[in-house]
Amino acid sequence: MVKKKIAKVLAFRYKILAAILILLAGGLVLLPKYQKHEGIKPEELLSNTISPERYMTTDRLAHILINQDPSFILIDVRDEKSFASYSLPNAINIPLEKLFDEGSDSYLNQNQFDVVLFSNDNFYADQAWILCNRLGYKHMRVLKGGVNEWYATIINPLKPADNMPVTDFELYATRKAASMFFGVVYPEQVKVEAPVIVKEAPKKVITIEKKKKAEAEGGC
Amino acid sequence: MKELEKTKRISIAATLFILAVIIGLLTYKRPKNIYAINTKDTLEKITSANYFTTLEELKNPEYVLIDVRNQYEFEKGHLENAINIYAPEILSDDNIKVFNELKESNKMAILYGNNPQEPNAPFLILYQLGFDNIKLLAIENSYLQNKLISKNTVVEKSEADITAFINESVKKANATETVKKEVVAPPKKVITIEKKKKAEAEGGC
Amino acid sequence: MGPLIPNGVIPFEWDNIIAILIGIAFGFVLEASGFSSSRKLAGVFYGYDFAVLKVFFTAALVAVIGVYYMDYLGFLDVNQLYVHPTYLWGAIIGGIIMGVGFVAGGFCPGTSLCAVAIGKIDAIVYVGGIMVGIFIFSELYPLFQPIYEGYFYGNVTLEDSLGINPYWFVFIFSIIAIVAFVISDMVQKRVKKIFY
Amino acid sequence: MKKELKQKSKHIYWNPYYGGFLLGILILFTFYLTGRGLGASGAMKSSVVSIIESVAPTHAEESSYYSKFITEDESPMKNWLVFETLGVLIGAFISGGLSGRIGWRIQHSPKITSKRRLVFAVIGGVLFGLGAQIARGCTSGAALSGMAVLSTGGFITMLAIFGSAYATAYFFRKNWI
Repeated sequence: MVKKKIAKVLAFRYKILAAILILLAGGLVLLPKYQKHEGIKPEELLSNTISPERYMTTDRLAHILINQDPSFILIDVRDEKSFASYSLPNAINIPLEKLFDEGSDSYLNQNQFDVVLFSNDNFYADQAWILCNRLGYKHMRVLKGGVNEWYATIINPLKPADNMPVTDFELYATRKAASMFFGVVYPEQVKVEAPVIVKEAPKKVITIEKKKKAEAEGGC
Repeated sequence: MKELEKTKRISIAATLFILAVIIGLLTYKRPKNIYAINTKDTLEKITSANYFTTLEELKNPEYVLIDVRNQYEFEKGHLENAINIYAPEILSDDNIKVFNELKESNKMAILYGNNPQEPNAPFLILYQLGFDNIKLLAIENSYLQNKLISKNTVVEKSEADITAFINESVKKANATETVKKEVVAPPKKVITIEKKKKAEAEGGC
Repeated sequence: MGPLIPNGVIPFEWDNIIAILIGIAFGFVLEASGFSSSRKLAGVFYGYDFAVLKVFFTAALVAVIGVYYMDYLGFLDVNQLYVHPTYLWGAIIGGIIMGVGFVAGGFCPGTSLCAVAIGKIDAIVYVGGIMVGIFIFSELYPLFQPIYEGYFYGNVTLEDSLGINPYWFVFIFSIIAIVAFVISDMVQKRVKKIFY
Repeated sequence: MKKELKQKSKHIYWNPYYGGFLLGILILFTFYLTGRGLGASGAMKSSVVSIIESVAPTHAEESSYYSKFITEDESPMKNWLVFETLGVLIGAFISGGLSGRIGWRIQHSPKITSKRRLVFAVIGGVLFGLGAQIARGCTSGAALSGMAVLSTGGFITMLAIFGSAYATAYFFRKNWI
């Protein structure tokens, strides 16, 4: 009799285990399906966004463009129309809607070039930056103030009034020189042959497959 | 039979113990904020939806104003009955609780700051965390004898047509030959060899 | 936090130490569940002891349910895990040869190591055989190359290749497993008991 | 009485579901920690490669298969799977010791001689070694770890192994039953 009772208890126990298994496996199906939580943690993303050093000033950008620094890619996130009307020299146009399309991914998701995002102001550029930063793309910066700032400081620099400190005058001079570089011609300018901006943009972005520190070997 | 009985009891106890520990760990140490939508959907949503409001629309009873500036500026002057949540602390527990309450009572949280750029980051992060009841107040705040003046602004308005300015400056300088500004072709094709993801986990038998 | 070591939560140097610890647990569980005796292993094919079937499916189920729950709760990111690559004909032909080897020899590499640890000479000979098999494969590699390299479908999961919702598949898989357990119990009662 | 009890406990194995549950938790833990599954035949491949490399380095360099696993800075033995296999040996020894199953012997069905058992063990080993390399994984590596992440390759390998094993079980029945 005892053996039969134990056998019954044994069988009963297996039924419970089977029920638990089905419950757990089924539970997964019933849980509300929500989008994959990809990217870095929200807290991290917030701290990256708040930190100011992700911005790049227009003066530094002008300096980079004049020295034809090859390690920079400019990405204009405005729509095609405003890109056609004016954009920074050899900038690439990736409208915000097409940020994650096939073609644009190779520009964003590479760690060989520093990327500078810009739009009219830095509103849409910030949004693009946040989405890219969430996916962990590196070396991304936003042009502070965007094209409007670019216009106000480089293309049409404000002539400082007389009582301003001398540094403002030097800044104005450099900015004026920069604007000449970008094609603005001043009346009193001696007839100088405008330098033709022939700078081949980086044609081939080759990402050398870098050996990651935490590369876990594997395979059987 | 006794030996078999002993191992059976140990195995049941061990199984239940391990299950309890794991379920306890998983439910206890759950990361707090988890994204609700991935980046592609966020992009589609923010490029299609209109998440801006203006001062006139604030009369809507469902709107709750949230000021993302720091404490000092908030004291200096803020829109009436606005709650002050400083942007860097937006993800702290009690602030998230505030947004949860707003979401349950389906009120619309309106974020505003000194200019539209300021609430942009908190707005986008909260939006990705699943709070879609959030809008931005596109206003420009300024102080006149420390009285707050806010006026509506259009985001991303192009200040000036730069090419027109350049060409006009060229004409003005009545230089003879026109400055031919090459439009440098953007790089045609960027070839990236299949990039290994961050610390790709290798494995296998 | 996802897989801890690749994400750098645990420094990479711990990898090998963890490997040994996991190996010890793996060996202990395999041996204690009786996988060091080849006759118990072969029982699954002749019906007198379905231990292999039960352990194998329970382990796979517990692991799959665990992985997807942790993925759901945000502890583990499934995309970062190593997914065994799918070489279609390589898997089929290799699997068939392994199946025959399993029935003939009574072990698979993991269980043969357990048997070696407790002093089974046939297991030692079996491991020697595996090494010879690997040697043959490497010498005749050009012959096997088309199968080994060909028909590569990437590190693909069932979700990608069949487009099914993984949660539903896990649920159906667990039902199939429980049905298999019940059938194996019935078969085991009917088959002649063998003492080993 | 103690000797007799010890003798009896030699054949007391864990309840398979319990063993499977622990193994499942272990695989889950391995994936959580290292992002990869378990494995076994990989270690044997590394040992074969290192033996060949030490015996005939030139041959090892030229042959297209060995060169895949030979890296200048580290010997092929310094590999995750080799450490794991070391652990398996230790773990099995501990478990065997606890339940008194340690001892040199050849386990075979009473009907066949131990010589025949060894011959079939070699044949089985060679076949398994060959198959494991072609399928790039064995039952614990490709099938078990593969199934834990629902990898199509893992399922195909598992079905192929158990399918062909059941199909050819009839021919080897004299060895076991």
